[in-house]
Amino acid sequence: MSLWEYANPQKFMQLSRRVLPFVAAASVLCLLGGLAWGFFGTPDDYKQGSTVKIIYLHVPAAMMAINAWVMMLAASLVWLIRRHHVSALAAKAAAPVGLTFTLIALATGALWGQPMWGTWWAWDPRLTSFLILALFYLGYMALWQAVDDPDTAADLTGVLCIVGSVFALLSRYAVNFWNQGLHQGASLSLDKEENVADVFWFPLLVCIAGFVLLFLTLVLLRTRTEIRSRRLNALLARERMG
Amino acid sequence: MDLHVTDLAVARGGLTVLEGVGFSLLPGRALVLRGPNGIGKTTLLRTIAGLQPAVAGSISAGAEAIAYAAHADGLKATLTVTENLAFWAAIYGTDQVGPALEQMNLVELRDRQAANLSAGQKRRLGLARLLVTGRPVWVLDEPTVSLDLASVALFGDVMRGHLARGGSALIATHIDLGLEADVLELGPYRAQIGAGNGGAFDAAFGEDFA
Amino acid sequence: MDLHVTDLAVARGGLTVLEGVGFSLLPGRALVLRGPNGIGKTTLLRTIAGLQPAVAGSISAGAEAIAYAAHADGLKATLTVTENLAFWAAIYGTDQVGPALEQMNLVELRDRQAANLSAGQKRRLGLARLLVTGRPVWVLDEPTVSLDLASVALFGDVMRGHLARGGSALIATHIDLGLEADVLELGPYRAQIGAGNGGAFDAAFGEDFA
Amino acid sequence: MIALLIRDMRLAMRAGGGFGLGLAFFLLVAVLVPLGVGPESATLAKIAPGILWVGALLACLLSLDRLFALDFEDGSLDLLVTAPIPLEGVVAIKALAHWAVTGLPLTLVAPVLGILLNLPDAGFYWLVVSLLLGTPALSMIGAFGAALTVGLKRGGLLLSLLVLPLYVPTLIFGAEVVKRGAEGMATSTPLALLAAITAGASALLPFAAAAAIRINLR
Amino acid sequence: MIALLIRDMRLAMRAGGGFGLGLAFFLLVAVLVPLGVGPESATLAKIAPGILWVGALLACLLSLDRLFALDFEDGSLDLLVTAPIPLEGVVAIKALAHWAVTGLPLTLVAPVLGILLNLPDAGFYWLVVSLLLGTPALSMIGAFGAALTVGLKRGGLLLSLLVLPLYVPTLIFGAEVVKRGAEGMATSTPLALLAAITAGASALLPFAAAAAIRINLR
Amino acid sequence: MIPDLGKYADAVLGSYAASLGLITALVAWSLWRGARIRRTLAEVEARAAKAKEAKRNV
Ligand code: HEM
Ligand SMILES: Nc1ncnc2c1ncn2[C@@H]1O[C@H](COP(=O)(O)OP(=O)(O)OP(=O)(O)O)[C@@H](O)[C@H]1O
Ligand SMILES: Nc1ncnc2c1ncn2[C@@H]1O[C@H](COP(=O)(O)OP(=O)(O)OP(=O)(O)O)[C@@H](O)[C@H]1O
Ligand SMILES: [Mg+2]
Ligand SMILES: [Mg+2]
Repeated sequence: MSLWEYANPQKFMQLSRRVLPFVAAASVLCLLGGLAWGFFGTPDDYKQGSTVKIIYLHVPAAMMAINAWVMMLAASLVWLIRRHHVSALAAKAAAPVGLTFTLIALATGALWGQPMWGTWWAWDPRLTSFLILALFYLGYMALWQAVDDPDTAADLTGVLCIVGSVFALLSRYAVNFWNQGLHQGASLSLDKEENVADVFWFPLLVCIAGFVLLFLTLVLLRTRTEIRSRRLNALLARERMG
Repeated sequence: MDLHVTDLAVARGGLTVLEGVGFSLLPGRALVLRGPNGIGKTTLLRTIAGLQPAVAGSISAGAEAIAYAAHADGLKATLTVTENLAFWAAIYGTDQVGPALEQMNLVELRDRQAANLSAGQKRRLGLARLLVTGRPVWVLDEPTVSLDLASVALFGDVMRGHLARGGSALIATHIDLGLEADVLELGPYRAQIGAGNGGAFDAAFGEDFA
Repeated sequence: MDLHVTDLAVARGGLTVLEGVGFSLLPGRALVLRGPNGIGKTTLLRTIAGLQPAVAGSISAGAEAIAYAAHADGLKATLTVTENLAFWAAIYGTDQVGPALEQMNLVELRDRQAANLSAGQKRRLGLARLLVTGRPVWVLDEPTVSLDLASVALFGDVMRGHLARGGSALIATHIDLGLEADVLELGPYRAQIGAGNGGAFDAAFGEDFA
Repeated sequence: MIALLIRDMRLAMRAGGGFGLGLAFFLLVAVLVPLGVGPESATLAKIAPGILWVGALLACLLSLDRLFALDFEDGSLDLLVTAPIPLEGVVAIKALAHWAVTGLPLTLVAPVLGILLNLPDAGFYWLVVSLLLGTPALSMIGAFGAALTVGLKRGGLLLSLLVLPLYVPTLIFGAEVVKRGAEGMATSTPLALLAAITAGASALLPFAAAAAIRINLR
Repeated sequence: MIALLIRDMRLAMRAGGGFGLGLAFFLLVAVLVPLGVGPESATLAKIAPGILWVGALLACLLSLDRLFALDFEDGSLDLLVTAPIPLEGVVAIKALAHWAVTGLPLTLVAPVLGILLNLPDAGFYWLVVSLLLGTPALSMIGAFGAALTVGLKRGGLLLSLLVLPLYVPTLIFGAEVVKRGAEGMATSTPLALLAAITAGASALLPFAAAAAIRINLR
Repeated sequence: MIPDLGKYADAVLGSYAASLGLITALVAWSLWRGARIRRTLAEVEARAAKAKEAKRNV
């Protein structure tokens, strides 16, 4: 049986119904476990004090914010090439999740920046490119919203996702170039090897796993909703015709 | 240029509206499509003109043989009659603006801006566009809307000339054009609501999975 | 509420299109305006409804007695049928949404968004608006466009009810409504092009002053 | 009248109503300016009041063309004019609804963008106060501009040209309030002038706008 | 194809075509920003490159919604799609026409606005060069956005939301060229990157835009 | 119970509150929308089945 079988909505519904509880339970376990371990069970950093505890939210959220976009890009390509409805709907379902993670990364970063750099916000390349990423998410979601016909919306957002990915990469590069040598020195680039000791590293790993699982849970859940909503709209349209 | 349509199904807004449509249109012939409002005439013509994909079935003539005229005329209000027509002539690489103006009785209006034309005159200009395309298969969606009787007769003459030159025409209309033409009633091809209606969509979303 | 129109002249785009129009409309009566496209029916009705000033002449009824229904229905696509109607009821300070829905056969559609109505259903909703205005003089511009026969009959009933309650109606239409109504042909009132046509404009700029 | 307010706000919230797009545009301007100007926080702090006000003004402006145009296109405007409520009231209510779905949200998110632009701490309070006082004038003046251009095909850009010069006093006093507030100076004079503009615009412009609509409709 | 270019430019020049409105908007932004930011010439000189680029970008953006929407509304777009020229060509030509009536005039008047904003003398040359190289990319990216939103009711503000993030790299490199030029630094790297964006966008985006139009029309 | 966070308590607690708040909101919204769509679909599905039944009986 080919993997593509699961791109059939019915197969997907059956599979996801069985898988969802386990993924959800695992994500709750990892998240609560990892965060509790990090919050209660790790010492303060000698330089950053207790703020180092923010890392357990900040880094996983930042990673997943980017990965969510990558997943949407992959799903869009699958839709545009193989026309599997589930992948289009999964991309749609993932966007708000990605946006939320981006906002978490931004918020925790800002709250961290206040004690560390003495400012909520600085136009550091990394921060700036995250802000731009948030804008891409917003535009993508707005386009889904604005188009009535679901297949048309899937096609258009797919094209936007591909073109947007290219420009997001370009922006990342441009932002790096723009702020080169003008602002923010070493205090910004906290190197993992240098700063993150094992005590911090293990709970962080658990938290990352938790965020990955949370992402999976939410995407599965929301994709199921989107599939139902597609069928609902089709039924309503038929009612109107008949 | 023959146009053969076989077992065609067309969809609008995700729902198949017509299915199993089949006919042949030979040079020198005109075919009139009939059916009540909303049955899918416009959808069918757009599919044949290549503007949207068919759900099923095949269309033999390439889109390059077809000149399509829609409900809207595609006129630019601030351009004059000649400028509007010359633009389309240039796009289609022909050079027949003068004869087209004459045949649709637009010579007197040639330097008038399209904004200052009456609805019927606008329509005449829209139909004159067909003459400058130089294409053999005309696909027309209610071509005589808002034309008065004299203009309908004028259009009939133009159409007969086109057919005599070996062209052909597929026309959706509610009124009698006074042409010798075959008629295709679309009623029998109305798609069944329910099973299989959504094409690929139904194959995926059709069953209960609540 | 009587409506007396005396020696009215109306203009569109700076040109007087109708002049010398006069008629009286008494409670319980309907008056149908007839005339070819472009003679100025819409212009006349808009003037009577108070949307534009008359060039000359007088209109006795105040605009407050008149409920006007134009070519366009003024529906909001994203509001439901009830929401659309309730809005107009609130504006006119009446509270008759329920009866209006029943009379225009819209009860089943009450929670449907206006965007999802067919053209005829939209028109029915537009006409139901008249019922919630509670106003005596209805001024209607082609009210039955895109209605099918059953709906035209329904509208005829509503209209008869309105007249029976002492209302009156002024209707521009090309078709037969099946109402007992007086008819006013507008042909004789077509404005003469030339002297005096422009009203105040001509008085100021009319003479040669080259 | 309240029915009209509710309807307009409901329409803005429904799908395609455009609620939120003004906000998004505001956010975009606040992001683009530093990208163009450069990341130095001292420079940004200096221009933040002005840029935030210009951004709010543009975001307001861009949502204006819907104000009467949609009602004009579907015929509601004709019906509203013949309805038993004064057209001046209709204009004022529609401007109020526009403010409620544009100016008010802009005011509420402005502090977040203030962070982005390094607005000095003292300025945040004054930013919100000045926007709260000034954005109603923006909506009201904009309603006048929209009334002038209703019925024109794609009047959007023309509308901008007509309205932007009218926005100048509001912009100057509004930005001045924030600038002075951020520097700890007295703000009462520009604040009073800002309030005066809003009061004057709300009192007089509905009449001008209603007249413009009547002229455009006939 | 040339016929299409001529038609689009002629339409823009005719009454109501919108030629000049983009320019006027650019001018207004350049005037409003000093009003908001304050008159200190040192500050203005510093932010001039960024503001001018942001202004050009917004002016470009606001004329975009006419690009395909007008043709869509009157049915020409359907006819163009069925005409014997590739849709990719149509898109590219229309973007070129847009540039010719928006980007090019903007480039030409930019030096005047540079004076208003106290742009340092050394910057004028680079301002013109960077706009000349960068505005074609703005038109082309904008055409892509317009293609995505063609047929949507009042897609204007949505169009902004979609297009502005795509403008970020162009804006950064463009403003950077002027900033460096004004300070007498080397400009070749950002200039080369700007040229690369323009070249890349012109080569690839017509295909994406044509695909979007086909999707929207069906 | 809560470890001593020193002078950074605000930042740390704020981060946790903001993040958990955002996540909770997203989860709640997803669940709510899921339940609502599921409910309406069931309703419409039942209605469609009834209509089909009625058609068959005619
Ligand atoms: C709004 C502000 C901020 C944003 C948007 C942001 C964004 C990011 C991003 C995108 C990453 C990379 C995650 C990855 O893929 O590995 C990251 C990692 C990190 N950030 Fe932030 N950040 C912000 C503020 C801060 C602040 C203020 C600090 C601390 C002073 C900080 C410390 C870190 C650390 C330690 C890492 C992990 C480094 C690594 O794994 O490479 N961030 N942040
Ligand atoms: N966006 C849409 N979503 C769902 N259904 C639609 C949509 N647009 C049109 N329809 C429906 O598709 C059907 C076919 O429409 P079409 O325009 O092809 O009809 P037609 O035969 O050309 O009618 P007319 O004689 O009025 O021109 C109609 O019943 C219409 O209600
Ligand atoms: N903006 C304008 N400038 C000049 N003339 C105009 C303008 N708008 C309409 N007209 C002309 O005014 C005349 C009257 O128009 P009106 O809409 O009142 O006609 P009508 O009798 O309602 O026609 P129909 O039966 O088609 O609705 C028409 O001849 C029309 O050509
Ligand atoms: Mg049709
Ligand atoms: Mg009329």
